[in-house]
Amino acid sequence: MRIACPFCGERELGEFTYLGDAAPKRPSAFAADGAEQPDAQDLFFDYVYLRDNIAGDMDERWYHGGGCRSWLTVTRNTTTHEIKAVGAAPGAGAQKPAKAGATS
Amino acid sequence: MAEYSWEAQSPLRKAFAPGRLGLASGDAGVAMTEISDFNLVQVMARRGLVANVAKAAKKAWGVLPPERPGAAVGKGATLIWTGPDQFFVLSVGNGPDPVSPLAAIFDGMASLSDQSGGRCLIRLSGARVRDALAKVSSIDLHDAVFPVGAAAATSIDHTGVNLWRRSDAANGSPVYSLLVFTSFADSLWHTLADAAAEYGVEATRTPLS
Amino acid sequence: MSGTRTGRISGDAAPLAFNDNPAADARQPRSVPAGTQSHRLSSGGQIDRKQPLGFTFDGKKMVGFAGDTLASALVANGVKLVGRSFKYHRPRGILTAGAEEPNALVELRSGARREPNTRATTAELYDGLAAQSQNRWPSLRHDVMAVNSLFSPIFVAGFYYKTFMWPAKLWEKLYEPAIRRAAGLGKASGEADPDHYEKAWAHCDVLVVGSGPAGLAAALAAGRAGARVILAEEDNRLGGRLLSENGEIDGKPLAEWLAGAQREIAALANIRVMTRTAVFGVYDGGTYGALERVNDHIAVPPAHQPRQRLWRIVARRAVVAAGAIERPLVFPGNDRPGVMMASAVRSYINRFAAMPGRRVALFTNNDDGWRTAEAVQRAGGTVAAVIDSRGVVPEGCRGLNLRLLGGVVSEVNGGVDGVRSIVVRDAGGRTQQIEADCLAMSGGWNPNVALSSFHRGRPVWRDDIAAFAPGQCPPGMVMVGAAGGDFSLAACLREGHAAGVDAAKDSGAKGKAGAAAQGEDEGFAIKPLWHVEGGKAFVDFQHDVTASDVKLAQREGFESVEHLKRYTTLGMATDQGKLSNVNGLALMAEATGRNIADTGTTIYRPPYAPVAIGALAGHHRDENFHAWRLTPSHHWAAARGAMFVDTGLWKRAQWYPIAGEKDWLESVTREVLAVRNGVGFCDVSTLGKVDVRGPDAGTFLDRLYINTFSSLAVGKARYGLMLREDGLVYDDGTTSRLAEDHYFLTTTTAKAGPAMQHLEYCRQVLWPELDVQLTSVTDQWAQFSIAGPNTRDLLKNLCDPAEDLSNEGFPFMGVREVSLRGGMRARLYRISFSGEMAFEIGVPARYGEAMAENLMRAGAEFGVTPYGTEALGVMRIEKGHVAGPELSGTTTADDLGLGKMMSKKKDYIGRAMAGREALVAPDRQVVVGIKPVNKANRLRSGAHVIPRGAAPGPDTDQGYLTSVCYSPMLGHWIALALVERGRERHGEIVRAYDPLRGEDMEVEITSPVFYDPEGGRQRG
Amino acid sequence: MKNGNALGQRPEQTEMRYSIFSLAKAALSGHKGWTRAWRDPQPKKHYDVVIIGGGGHGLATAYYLAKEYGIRNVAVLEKGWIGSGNAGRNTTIIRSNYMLPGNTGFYELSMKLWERQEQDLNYNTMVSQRGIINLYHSDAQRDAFARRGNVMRINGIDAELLDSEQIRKVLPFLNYNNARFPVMGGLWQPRAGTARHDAVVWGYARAADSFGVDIIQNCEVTGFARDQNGKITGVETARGTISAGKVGMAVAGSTSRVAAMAGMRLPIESHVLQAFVSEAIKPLIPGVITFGAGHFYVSQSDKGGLVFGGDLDGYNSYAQRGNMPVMEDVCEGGMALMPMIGRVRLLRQWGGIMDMSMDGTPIIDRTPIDGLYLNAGWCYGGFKATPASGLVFAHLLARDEPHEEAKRFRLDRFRRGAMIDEKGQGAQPNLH
Repeated sequence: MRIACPFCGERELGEFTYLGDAAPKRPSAFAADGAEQPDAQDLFFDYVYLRDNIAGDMDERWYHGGGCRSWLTVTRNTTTHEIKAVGAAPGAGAQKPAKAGATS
Repeated sequence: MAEYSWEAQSPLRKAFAPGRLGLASGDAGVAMTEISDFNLVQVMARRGLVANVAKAAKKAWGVLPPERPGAAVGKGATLIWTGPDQFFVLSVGNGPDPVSPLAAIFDGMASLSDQSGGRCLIRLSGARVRDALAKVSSIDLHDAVFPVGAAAATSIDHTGVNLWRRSDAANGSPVYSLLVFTSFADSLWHTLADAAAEYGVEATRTPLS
Repeated sequence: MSGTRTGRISGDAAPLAFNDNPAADARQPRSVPAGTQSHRLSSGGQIDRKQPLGFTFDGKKMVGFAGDTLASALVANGVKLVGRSFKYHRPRGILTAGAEEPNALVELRSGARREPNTRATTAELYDGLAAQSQNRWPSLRHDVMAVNSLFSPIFVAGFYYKTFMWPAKLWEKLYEPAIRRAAGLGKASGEADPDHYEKAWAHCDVLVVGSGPAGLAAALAAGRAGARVILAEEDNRLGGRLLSENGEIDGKPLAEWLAGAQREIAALANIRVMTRTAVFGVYDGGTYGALERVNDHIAVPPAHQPRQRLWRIVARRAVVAAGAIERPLVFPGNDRPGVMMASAVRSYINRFAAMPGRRVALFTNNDDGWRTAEAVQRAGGTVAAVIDSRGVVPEGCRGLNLRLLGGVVSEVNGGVDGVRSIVVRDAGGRTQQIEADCLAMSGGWNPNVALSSFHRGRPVWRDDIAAFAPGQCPPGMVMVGAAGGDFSLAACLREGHAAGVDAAKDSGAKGKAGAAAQGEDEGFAIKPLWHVEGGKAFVDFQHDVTASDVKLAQREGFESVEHLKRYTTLGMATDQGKLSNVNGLALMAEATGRNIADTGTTIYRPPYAPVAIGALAGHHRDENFHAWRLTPSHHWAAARGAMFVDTGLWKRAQWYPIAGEKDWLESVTREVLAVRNGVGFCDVSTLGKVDVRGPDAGTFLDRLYINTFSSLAVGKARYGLMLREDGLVYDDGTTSRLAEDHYFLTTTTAKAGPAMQHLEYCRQVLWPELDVQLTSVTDQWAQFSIAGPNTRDLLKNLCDPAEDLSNEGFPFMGVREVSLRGGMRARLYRISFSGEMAFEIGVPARYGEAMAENLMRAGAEFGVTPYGTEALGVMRIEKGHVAGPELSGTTTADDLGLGKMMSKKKDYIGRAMAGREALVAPDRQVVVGIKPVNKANRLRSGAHVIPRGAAPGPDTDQGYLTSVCYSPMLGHWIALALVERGRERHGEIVRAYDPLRGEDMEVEITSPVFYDPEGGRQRG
Repeated sequence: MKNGNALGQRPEQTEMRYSIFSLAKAALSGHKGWTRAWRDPQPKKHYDVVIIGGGGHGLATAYYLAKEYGIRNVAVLEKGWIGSGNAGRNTTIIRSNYMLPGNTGFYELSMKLWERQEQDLNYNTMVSQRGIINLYHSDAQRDAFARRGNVMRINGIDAELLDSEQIRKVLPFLNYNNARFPVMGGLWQPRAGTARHDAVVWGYARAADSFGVDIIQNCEVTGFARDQNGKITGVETARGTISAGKVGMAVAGSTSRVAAMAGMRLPIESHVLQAFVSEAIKPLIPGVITFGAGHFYVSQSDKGGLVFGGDLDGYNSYAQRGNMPVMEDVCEGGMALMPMIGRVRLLRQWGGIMDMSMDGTPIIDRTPIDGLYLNAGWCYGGFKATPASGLVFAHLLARDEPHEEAKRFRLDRFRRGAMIDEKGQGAQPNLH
């Protein structure tokens, strides 16, 4: 497999490490008002453990640790391994992220 | 009171043996040179200050830091792309504190880290250098893809390296510079020498100039 | 001319007249050189008669010529018997002239270089080549295992599933060992492979696989257009079937056209020709695996050169022109030595000038087979008869002077020395015997679809060629010519050219591709013949799978082609079913009444041809298996005779033995005492080090660690603990604040890499709004721990006199930059892992060796002692500090006694999940200390904790010893352990149970802090 | 009527026991007497239990339901041919050298069932107890193996800790001269070994069939039938609706896809694990060897091929094929450990889809959905578990309560924090 890093260009699989599905978003143990989330454990259980495990196109987290050390979002088909799109994590590089906390 | 001296030591001091390695007949197909006496500082722009950092670099060395993988040769320093909005500043010297002068240049726009001791600099050239590198690097070094000035943050032997292409040698053969982690240098030097052995290797050592 | 006669032809074909030609029998072949090469033609072929090469087969000396394969040399020497089959040990000869060979497998070379199962048909001959036949005993000619043939009525498909079950205990003792000895083929050397292998990368716009007419046309077209082309050919020269056939391209004889094409390719700098290179697989992203046999054509690789080279070829587009493989016919006796594929007969005659037989009979069901008859005659051999199951003479062959028999071959007579005669049976069941010493057979052609199918694309059945053609190819790949199912020379040239043009255009090449070469458009007609009833008719030659085995499998319900394969082992031999698969599933289709398309194929799996494991490993063996990492003081330590230990990729000084010490324990004990009573130092550069910089660095660390760092004062260090998001402990280390916007974070040696990835994830994905930058500086700093009561005195000698190192001037957990004598700046951290008065000092790595020297100098008057990781470990255990064995990935902060560090005021990684019921349960195993009741006893890691008086069992297993050492300070062995409810049980006596090592002793549960619990020494 | 016996009916001949005598007798008639090893029935309208998945686990479950729990109105539905999943793609290793409560007893139960399997099933599944040696290369690894080996002993399982000298005696061909990571010793389980994976599938199929279990191939499940309360009442299949008292899922590799039809999300990811086989060679290595310093484990099949494997490819996948870097990585491990295999050729490379659970341990439990039972999350440990998995899943289906040896394999353990994580990697499936 080869992944087109948006910063480095196309590179072979060995330069990347895989984290998994990019869909789950990290909840907070605290609500917006600063009070503790009563159902924090349920939210985090879902975030940490449950997976759609999609057979088809899936947005995934990959890390270009063998290259520019950027985190990427790779849209890849899990049945054919065809890669449809590659984007950078919002905090890769030094640009100010579009909206704080965005983790698309 | 005993005398205290601080002699810098090369991470290749055991691996490196000057002269000919591998195939002994004919011209050496690959030249492997350890480059010593360099300052290397990692520059990482602070959020939102990428443009300011570029301006400051231009002012200091007359060149903009590469926005894409590349190496820009400026006055007194080469700026080597290492990742988005970050680059190495490579310059001649071996002082204990290469960061302070750059701190003045970038004045809070960037985070700076000394890597002079963290990397070993190896220069590779020769008629068969591409064949030798093809055994250790997955990068396409074809002229059309990796011309003079191109750079890559990539891996050799599962280890991160920075590779860039300098202007060709007098005999027309390409010249590549390779920054490898200090702790891996001994191992990678052997790996590179093995890869080049069938073409014959000439090993030398010289200060950065 | 003798008189013509008329005979009935099988099928509906009308009676037709044909000639036989006794004159042909009388005519002698072109004169054959005397000596061993009894079957060598005196002229023709692409061999160099000026270069005779001596070789041996089973010790028998023979001579061949440069350009020969081992197989062609054996043919030239009239050798028929070459191997024995897998199961029945039946005598076998040479069946093919290519990589698909199932029979002629030999052990090539000897000693450590012995290569089992080497195909004689692809092994290039070299002077001194030595080959042995295999899977026979005592000799190829007299193989006692051939007795299996007598039991063949019992040894049918799947027989072993039905027997060897009684008595049960005899399976491992008797049955299985016997089966294992009988199975297998060649013998591996059993010695380390003395040759070197390597791997390399290549990149191109267009990869062309195969250099037959289609491949050459594709390479020329793409090359002329200006694309970067790699032309890969598994053979040692370009040409493919062109080397073995007669005919014309662009009006020139094949050889002449080929020479011209090669000249043009050589002249095009953008075409890279890789011969002896077999493309064996296609992987995601257009990466192709290929094996280059760099030096297999000589006895031993030259110095500094590899035996083989594994290529990963990255190609935008691939044109696969891998040709087709001729299919055997399934009839009684089809495995006799001397029965050979018709195309192979042509190869041996035309390419190698070797006659497989003097009287050659041909059995075919298609037009193409007839070319062999033509070739035999052209070479002056005798065609005993052509048996065409269709009973008709093809258009193009009408002129030939051949004896045609309609019908089938129903029997092959002969023995270990090959075919003597064959029996032909016509549709009416009448038989006649025909003398022949070679039977060429052609059952049609199978396009070489393997590469198209490795991504599970299913081939498509085509009735017109009675074969499977490529289905959906992997992205970027096209299959052309015979591989695509179009067998005519004209089609190969046309399709190859078109594909080359198309691929070049796709890669942006703009040049002119020129015109396609023209070849004859010979037709291809076939009427399938899947099976001739009678005796043993082999489908899979190597594995001895017969037509009746396939029928038996069907009767027993193994009707899926995958069940058929697995039950009968059809297609699982070293040829991976290249010859047998289609015949096998055709027979299955026949038996189930389904058609072949519905029956389907088994899944094709790489590699296309077997690849030496050494080549797939390349350079990465022995000490080069993985890269190694050396500490800044490595060579200094080595010079002092340090023993080193592998920690991850690092080599760390484990202890420094000195003359007269009897074992490691004595050395380590000395080092510990030297530190505790004086001063010592240890290279701790392997700890992960990260510069965390930027205005939000403090906030960032607060979210990362369970404790708070934003409140840490500049010039101070703090111990920090990280959890995983699942609430279990991830890593620990001290982090110092060197400036408002600069923290220096350390990780354990083991987690340095993963932690950096984790930190970047938090920075880039979770909290991109934070302005923080991360850089690994692990390799930048040579870091030494200096410990012991005399540490401060040592540092006074080392540091500039102006530096205030007093407790007030440099308090515990203080950090600052200091000047050293001789003009050096260093970072000094007053932190302690040993529990002694201690500092860590850091200088740029290139001064690491100088630092070691200077520490020795500065500490000389105090008897300073360098110590290794063992002493470091002893001291941390004495202090009850947790490390790797306790940070097992299954412990919580509270298990480690660090629960109170968990901040209540903030969110951090792992906070929520750490509160789950089972992670806060009262009966968890927590860290305690362990002392032997009998102080003379030695403790061992991995011993389990069992309550006194309880019988060891799953319900009484309450924990285990994690870290063990001999404590020089306490004078006996101590341990850290994870024990159920341990904190409530200090003082309790339990058993340390270690059945593995036959030990079982009483031990006392204690506090984990054995030494200086008040911590006065490190603060002093 | 395409062949010999009437499909669907149980011909007397399948009662013919397998033995050398029946084999010899059949030989006289040219083996015309053999009939289907299992029938090819049309699905019935209703079964007491429908098991989705005709792999080793599903078939073993049906066998034990019929044999041990007397429930014989059972169907096993297989979307393709039986054994077409991981049962037919693994490296055939059987062992019970597990460390954590929950795993230890369960895998030993499996080992005991392996030891009498051939006689149970009257089918030679070639269970071969040639032993397994896990090599260690550091003191830390030795200590971890000591901990593990002692757990095994405490649970009545055979285990020996060997030092480098003892290893040299049994494995003289390892690299002792210039290894990057020297071999210091190993943990040995003599009773471990291998079994013929396909034969295990066929053996359970034939034995289950003889109890009247319907094995229905080419019958993909396309959905679940449910009543107004949401209880599962049957399955929709390519061959029509089949109603069932209970439905058991044994579809490791496809678990998430099937569970999604019932609206369930699970702590499971699908990953590719590769396996490799070399050309057949004469006996070269004994037993099973695992390399503690690289990603490599190997055994030699009765046919003579070296069967070996290593790590997961590392990313979610439903494609049953492997990549090249892992093939190289595994061969590097092989050459580093035993450089004598350099000239032995790799013949085939293939991949199976692993149900990777979030703690590396299986899930055998009722689901929140009434009538639906789950057997999943086998990671790469599924084959060795086949007999025990079948037995405890049958127990769960028959009794509606977990079998004693499976009581920790609960679905809610992740929510409770009671993970069973032998590797200590946490919720990162590709690291287990």
